[in-house]
Amino acid sequence: MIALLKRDLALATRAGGGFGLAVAFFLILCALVPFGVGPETSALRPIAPGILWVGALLSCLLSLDRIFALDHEDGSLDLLATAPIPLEAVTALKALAHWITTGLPLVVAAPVFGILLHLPGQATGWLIVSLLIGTPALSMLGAFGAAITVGLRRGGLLLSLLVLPLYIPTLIFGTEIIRRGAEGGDPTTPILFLAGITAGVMALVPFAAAAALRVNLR
Amino acid sequence: MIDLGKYAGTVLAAYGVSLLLLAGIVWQSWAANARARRELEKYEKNG
Amino acid sequence: MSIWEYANPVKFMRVSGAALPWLAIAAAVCTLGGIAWGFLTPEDYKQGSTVKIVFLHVPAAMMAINIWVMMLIASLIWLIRRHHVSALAAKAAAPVGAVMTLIALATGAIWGQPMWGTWWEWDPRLTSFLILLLFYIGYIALWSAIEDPDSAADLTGVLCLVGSVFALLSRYAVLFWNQGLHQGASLSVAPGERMSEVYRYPLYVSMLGFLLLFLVLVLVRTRTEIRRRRLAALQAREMRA
Amino acid sequence: MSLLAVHDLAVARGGIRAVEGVSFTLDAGEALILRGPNGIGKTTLLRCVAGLQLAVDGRIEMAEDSVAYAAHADGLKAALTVTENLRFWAQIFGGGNVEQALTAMDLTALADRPAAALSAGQKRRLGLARLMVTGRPLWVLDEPTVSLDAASVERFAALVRAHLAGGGAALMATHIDLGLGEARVLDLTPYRARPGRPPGRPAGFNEAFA
Repeated sequence: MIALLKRDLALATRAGGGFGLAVAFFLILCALVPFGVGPETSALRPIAPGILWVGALLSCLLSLDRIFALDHEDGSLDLLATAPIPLEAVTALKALAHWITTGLPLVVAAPVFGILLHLPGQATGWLIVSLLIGTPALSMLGAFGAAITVGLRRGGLLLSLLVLPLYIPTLIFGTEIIRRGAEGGDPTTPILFLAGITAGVMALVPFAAAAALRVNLR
Repeated sequence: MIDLGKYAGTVLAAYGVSLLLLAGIVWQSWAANARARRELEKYEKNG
Repeated sequence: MSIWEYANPVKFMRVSGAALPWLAIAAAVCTLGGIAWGFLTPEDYKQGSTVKIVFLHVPAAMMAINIWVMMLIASLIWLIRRHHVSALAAKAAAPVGAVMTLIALATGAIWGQPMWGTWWEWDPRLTSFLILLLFYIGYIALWSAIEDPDSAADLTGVLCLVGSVFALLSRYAVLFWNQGLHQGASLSVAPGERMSEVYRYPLYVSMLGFLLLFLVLVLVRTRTEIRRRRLAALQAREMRA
Repeated sequence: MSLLAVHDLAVARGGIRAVEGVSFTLDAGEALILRGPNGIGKTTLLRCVAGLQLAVDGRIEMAEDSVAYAAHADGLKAALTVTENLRFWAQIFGGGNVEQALTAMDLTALADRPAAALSAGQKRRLGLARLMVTGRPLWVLDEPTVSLDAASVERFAALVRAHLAGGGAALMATHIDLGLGEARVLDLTPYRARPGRPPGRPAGFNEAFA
């Protein structure tokens, strides 16, 4: 199983793997927002948590279709399905690889981009915490969407349409953590909710994703 | 005609939009069904 | 004979064909009657004539949720018992549900304009319906994107299952996010908040009408789907032979 | 003890039964070649045996995790080298000697080359080398000799023979002669599914509504 994770990481970081594109997209998004709303701190500060989360969400979306599409094209998915590893574990591992190559860089980059958006200093810690807890769920739900659309020729747009509504609860609790943190409030409740959602997604969605993959393989 | 008071526009707009949408889905369902029946009958007749 | 016999396409076509004219008449009478009766009700002392919108808004909102539940049940029947008509019924119901959601949203927005002073308010209930609309759109889009009917039925079934969980989750997340202006459920049974009888009876008729209308539409659309599938199946068989 | 026993199998393609009533057994050391016109359902039958698809009817008996499947796509990653590709599949399937497989398919000289820089025939050979590193006894091969030249086909036949001699078995679908004289041949043409709606559970939408 480690071999699968290692291979996916190697493929993502080698030439043509698209590693770092998500962070670059995230940067552009955060750089564009002030042009839209104006450079004043009073305009940027209240929307910074939301922009950072929505930006992370959209950046995550960019690379979702690669989770299974490439393996489907070259026949690896057929072979993985006949391997001794259960398909549920394959989907979970691929989501994990996606998180390490996309989600984790976003978590690291977000505090820097927070400065661009005048995010208050005391909220930075909560930004990292909320992204760290929330982004794994984004990758796993994305893997589910990718599993459903893997056989389709123009699945990319449909994938976004299917996955984004599933991101709503994560987005709500994620930004709530930062907002409460920035106001000096107690963000324990949204943290617990967000962690609960992520844990539930991790436990249950691999089964749905594996079921969808099996349908698409027949 | 009954008097709708100062909210006449609001009420009429709500009824108008709703009835339009309902009529739209009814018409679409009916038309699609008629078309499917025609095509199937045509195919079964011609073999 | 078990109830599953009705899942046989031939039998379904026969029974639904016989029932449809009567159901259609009942649906037309109840829906138009309920709406017209509602339109003629007196004004509310607080909300003025806008109270008449309730006869569209509430039944549509009720059906928007119930249709999704019906799709969930139909999907489960397909996934567990593999009745093809059940999968097609779920597919047939989705556009009707989307239109109901749209009516609930549109009437809500139009009603909100004079009451809250804005067309759109990010009220938890309105927001939940917007999210529900997104799920309907995704479900319909997935059905139309997959060519192979067997895969399409399975994948949309799985999506409906996962979507149901997340629609419910979003509902509670939205409550947490914003407390909102929306009044409580209109048919609340708590004493003191009960709706006056002048409004209650037309509302019941209208709700029954919307339910019957949905039944008629879903039967017609399922028949359409069965005919389309039959045509495709005959063509596939001819191509193979 | 046979490695694979198929009883009265029916498989569906595009929601319609393609072949039905297929029965055969495959013992250790045996090879079976499926033949039949295009579209009869050879690929579907192989995918059923590999467990990628469900059979409509009948039984497939074999030990768990005994199948190595290879089809038109080789499951190779262009960005990884030949050795990396092989080592990955060896690890996934639990063991298998990478060096030995490289030697058998004459890929040792190309071991450090990225798979992107291989010719179609070389890729195919690498795909077949993957079969060896799975360490599984039953090879299920769909058109294994596509894009192989005559010399490579011979090498492939030798590879299969060595596998059979080592107690393995092979189930193949192919159009051309592989030079495997000892292999049994099963023509699927007589098993073509009868038209019309069969009794019992329909295979898919196209059968349920026909």
